[in-house]
Amino acid sequence: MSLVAKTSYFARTALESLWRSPFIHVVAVLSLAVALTGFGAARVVASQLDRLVESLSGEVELTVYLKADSSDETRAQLVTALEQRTHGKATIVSPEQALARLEAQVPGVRALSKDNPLPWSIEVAVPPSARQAQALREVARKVEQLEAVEAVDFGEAAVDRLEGLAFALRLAGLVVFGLVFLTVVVVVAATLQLAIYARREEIEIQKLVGATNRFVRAPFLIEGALQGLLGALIALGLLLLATHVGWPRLVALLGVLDAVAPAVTLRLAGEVAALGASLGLVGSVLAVRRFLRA
Amino acid sequence: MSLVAKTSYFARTALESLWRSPFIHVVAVLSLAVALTGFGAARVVASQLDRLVESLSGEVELTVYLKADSSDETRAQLVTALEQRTHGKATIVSPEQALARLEAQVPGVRALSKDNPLPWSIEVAVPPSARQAQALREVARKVEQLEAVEAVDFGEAAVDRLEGLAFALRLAGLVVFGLVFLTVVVVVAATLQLAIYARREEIEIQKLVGATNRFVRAPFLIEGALQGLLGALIALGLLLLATHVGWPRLVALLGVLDAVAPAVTLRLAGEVAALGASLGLVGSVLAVRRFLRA
Amino acid sequence: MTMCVITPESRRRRGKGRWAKQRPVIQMFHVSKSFGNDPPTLVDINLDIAKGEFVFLTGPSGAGKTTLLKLIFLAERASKGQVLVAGRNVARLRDSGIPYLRRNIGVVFQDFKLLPRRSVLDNVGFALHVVGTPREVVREKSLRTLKLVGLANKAHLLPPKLSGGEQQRVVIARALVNDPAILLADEPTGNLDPALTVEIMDLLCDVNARGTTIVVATHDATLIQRYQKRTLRLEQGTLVAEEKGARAAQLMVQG
Amino acid sequence: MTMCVITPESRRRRGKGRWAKQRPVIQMFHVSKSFGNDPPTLVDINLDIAKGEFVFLTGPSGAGKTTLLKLIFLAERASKGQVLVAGRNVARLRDSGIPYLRRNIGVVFQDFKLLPRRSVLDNVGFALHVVGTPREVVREKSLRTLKLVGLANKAHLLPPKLSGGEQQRVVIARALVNDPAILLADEPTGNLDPALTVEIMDLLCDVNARGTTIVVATHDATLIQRYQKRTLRLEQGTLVAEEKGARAAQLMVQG
Ligand SMILES: Nc1ncnc2c1ncn2[C@@H]1O[C@H](COP(=O)(O)OP(=O)(O)OP(=O)(O)O)[C@@H](O)[C@H]1O
Ligand SMILES: Nc1ncnc2c1ncn2[C@@H]1O[C@H](COP(=O)(O)OP(=O)(O)OP(=O)(O)O)[C@@H](O)[C@H]1O
Ligand SMILES: [Mg+2]
Ligand SMILES: [Mg+2]
Repeated sequence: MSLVAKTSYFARTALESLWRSPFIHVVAVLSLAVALTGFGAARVVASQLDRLVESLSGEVELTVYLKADSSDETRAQLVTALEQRTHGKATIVSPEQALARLEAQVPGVRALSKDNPLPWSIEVAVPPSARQAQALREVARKVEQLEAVEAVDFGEAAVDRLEGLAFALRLAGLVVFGLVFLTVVVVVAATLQLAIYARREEIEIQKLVGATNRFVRAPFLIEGALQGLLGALIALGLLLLATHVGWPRLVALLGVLDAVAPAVTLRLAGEVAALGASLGLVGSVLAVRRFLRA
Repeated sequence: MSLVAKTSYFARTALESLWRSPFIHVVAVLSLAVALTGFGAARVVASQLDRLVESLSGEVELTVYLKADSSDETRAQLVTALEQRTHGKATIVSPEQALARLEAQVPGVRALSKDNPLPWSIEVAVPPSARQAQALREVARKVEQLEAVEAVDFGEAAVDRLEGLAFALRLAGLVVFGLVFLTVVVVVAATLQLAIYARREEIEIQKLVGATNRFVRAPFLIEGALQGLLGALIALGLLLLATHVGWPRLVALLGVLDAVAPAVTLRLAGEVAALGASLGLVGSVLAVRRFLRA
Repeated sequence: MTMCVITPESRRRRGKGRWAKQRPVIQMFHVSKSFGNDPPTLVDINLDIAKGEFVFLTGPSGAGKTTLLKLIFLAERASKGQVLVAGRNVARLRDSGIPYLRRNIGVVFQDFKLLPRRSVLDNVGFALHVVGTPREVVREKSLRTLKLVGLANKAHLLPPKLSGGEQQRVVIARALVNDPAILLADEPTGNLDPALTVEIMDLLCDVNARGTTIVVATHDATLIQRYQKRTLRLEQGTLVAEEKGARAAQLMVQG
Repeated sequence: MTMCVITPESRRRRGKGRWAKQRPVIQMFHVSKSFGNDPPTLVDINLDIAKGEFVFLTGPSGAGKTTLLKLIFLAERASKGQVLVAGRNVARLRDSGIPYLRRNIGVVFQDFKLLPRRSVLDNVGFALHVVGTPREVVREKSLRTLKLVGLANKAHLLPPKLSGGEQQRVVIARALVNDPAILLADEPTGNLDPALTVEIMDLLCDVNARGTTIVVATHDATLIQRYQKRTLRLEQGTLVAEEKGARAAQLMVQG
């Protein structure tokens, strides 16, 4: 009975406060919204960066040069083995195909000789997931030792550079994300502190009239959580606007990037909401604590 | 006399307020500092991204294949012309050098023929500044029409892709910068509003005792500017720490990126300070205005 | 005239009434209070207020009346000495116990201390919500108490919109709403006109008659003269005399 | 006894003194004030206060005394009618002109309105800083005024650390510090003991004798009885009578 009365009192008090002094709450909700938008944008941008790196490194491949006497059967076996090992797509290139390519690069090469001196080879398109220089080197070493194989080439320099790029981008992403998160925490803490600071006399009076710390705190917690959820709602709205309206316009306008559109997944929405609620809640607990001591 | 008295009164009031109720000011300075750090970091990261793009595209070059009958003189003239036009470094490659390279790529090629079928060529390393696909295409077309030139090749696809990357990175930078700036403005506005909200009764009383709006506002403006400068100081400290201590450690730890260290230039420091002061000032003006109306 | 104004008849009744020599609810032993390095505000206070008693606390401005009341509901802690409320030594009370002490003490603050953003009704009901009283009961009790102080028609306004005297009566209603065992009233009629003063004092007398111990800090000599009660007089932090009200009031009028 | 308490002799002097029939400084013509949709707080007020006059404003709690004073220094604007201060129609004054009006009016607020984070000295000096008085002059004048109200030793404390009566005297000092042409005092002695009340009232009388027009809103019947001045009585928003103080006070004591 008493518990029900108290709980309903807290909820009502929190809601009343939300619409009675809207100004403070608008500020708090806004800064939470900005913080959460930052968080969400960081997540979306990070996944876009990953995709960018993927698309950039589409050309990484392993070329296996075979000995002149390799049979069709050996080649087929090797294709299967390579595809298994690298999880990529392997293609057999005949000497004739290779020469045609060379002719395209260096006109007149075909005319130099009646014989085709080029060997059979297998080209493996390595999927991004397996595209670590270390792993490729390992595969190359093992394949090189096979009977039918003459030499292996996998554009070590290109892989290295690409790995560097991916790392740099991820690092930049991490730094930006860290900054955004720092901002989130400082902003939210500061805003909630100030919001409660503006109501310190109210807290003081409540305590003088016989309220326990818990009683004073409860409505602030509910308010904090509600503010967090409201902030999350606004943030998600902004993110959806950016990804569904802003991005296609930009792409259309510039006609340059045909990359996959960034998406706000359900999971991200859940994360933003949860982060918002807990930021509001924890921020309020910490902020109100300061004024309960006195 | 009266003006001097007032000015000194404002300055004293602002300073007193800074050390008398430090809490509010710490919050305001902190959020300004976070905002300015974000701004500074965005600037530093942007310039790093530019460098990254530059370093990535080191291999872009224009290859001019010459007719078989070209003389040394023609070649030398062409080198000068090409260097002038592209502002790059042009190198003459003899047929012998070209064959050596081909042999390195395709072993056994040299053995195919006694004659060297490869032509003389000139390779131009295009500096990043001139590396627009459009401009290169133009140069290629013009050079192709010259008497001595057989064909021109400049890796059109690679240049296109690189241009796309650079564009994507700049766009991402712009988006991040926009977000950071939005955060800056919202955070600072919200914090200053709340800080002044917490002192609204003071403002009300001052007005009741006969203070003009200008009189009430002045100390807040000074406070705002001081807070902005303080925030800028902290932000610059953080940025210097990040670039001079954090970055080298990271590079040393990972041993991957040997890129140029990012730098906080004097100009950037000036920008941060100016932005801080004006944010504090303008933010305070706008924030205090709301409470002067009543 | 109310039962509170002393007539020879009522005095006789009282003399043998059940509140005559009760066990004490508020006691102070050698209590001193100083703020920082300032000269002490209260020096070696000893007093003893019985259950159901009605006591005036008087003295010039800055004598320490408010400070003395604050020691009782622990808005301040004594620097020295023992303060006993209902037999418990509150000097030893932990911070977490303070709210429960305060729920038994109604306080009329000299500077009102109303929540400016809650309606008058909510302000009065707050002390009831704190103990988890259901909403309807809170509402009903608060309205009844507001009616007692003549403010039923202002129940839904915010305190800053009330006149000084109206705010003062809201504070009185808040102090009374949960039938406290002890009522501390700090200058409860400073903003009331003489007619209302009498009304409010009579209200306090009724409450007192129902068993509540009451301490009223006041400057108002006519009050002390009219309601002949035990009067404690503070001067520069010391209790100077325990005279009957009439003499104290005379002293005051003469300055 | 001070010059302010009326004796037959002083009354005679006054009768032909230079303030006897001066031009009015505060005039109201058919002034009404209502807040929102509530019944009007003030209804059809007409009054006329001469330069150098000393007037009491009385009436029960909630009658509209504070509201009437607020109309004079434009803390509120009249809903109807004309308010003239020193011959100027303040109803027509633009917002930007309000500060300059207020600098000529000292106000003792019923709820004090002290800046809680500035020292007592700064609070008093504020009205001087506003007009650009040099720092040393401000300091010296503020200290002198604080001495007048007996608070020189509390100059460097923050207001929340003062007792109720001390805070009230700070507000009085602030209202007096820049020698205003008009002084509006809303219940200036509500928190003062009788001795201090006399002291403060005598101080106001001295100020009045030096030419300041003074309006004191008060509930205190003994004040009105002691200082026989013109007394305006408000009841439910209407001015009911202009009797001499003695009768008004008697009315009040009887309720
Ligand atoms: N928190 C504090 N810090 C410093 N001094 C204080 C504090 N509280 C009270 N004092 C001082 O103690 C003295 C007594 O104050 P108190 O409020 O008890 O007086 P009072 O008897 O209630 O006076 P009044 O009748 O004017 O209300 C005052 O001089 C005041 O300045
Ligand atoms: N801002 C406001 N909004 C609504 N009502 C108001 C406002 N200010 C005053 N009132 C109402 O006007 C009436 C008169 O108030 P006022 O403060 O003038 O009374 P007063 O004569 O000064 O009383 P007291 O002696 O108690 O101070 C009150 O009933 C009050 O509720
Ligand atoms: Mg007191
Ligand atoms: Mg009033």
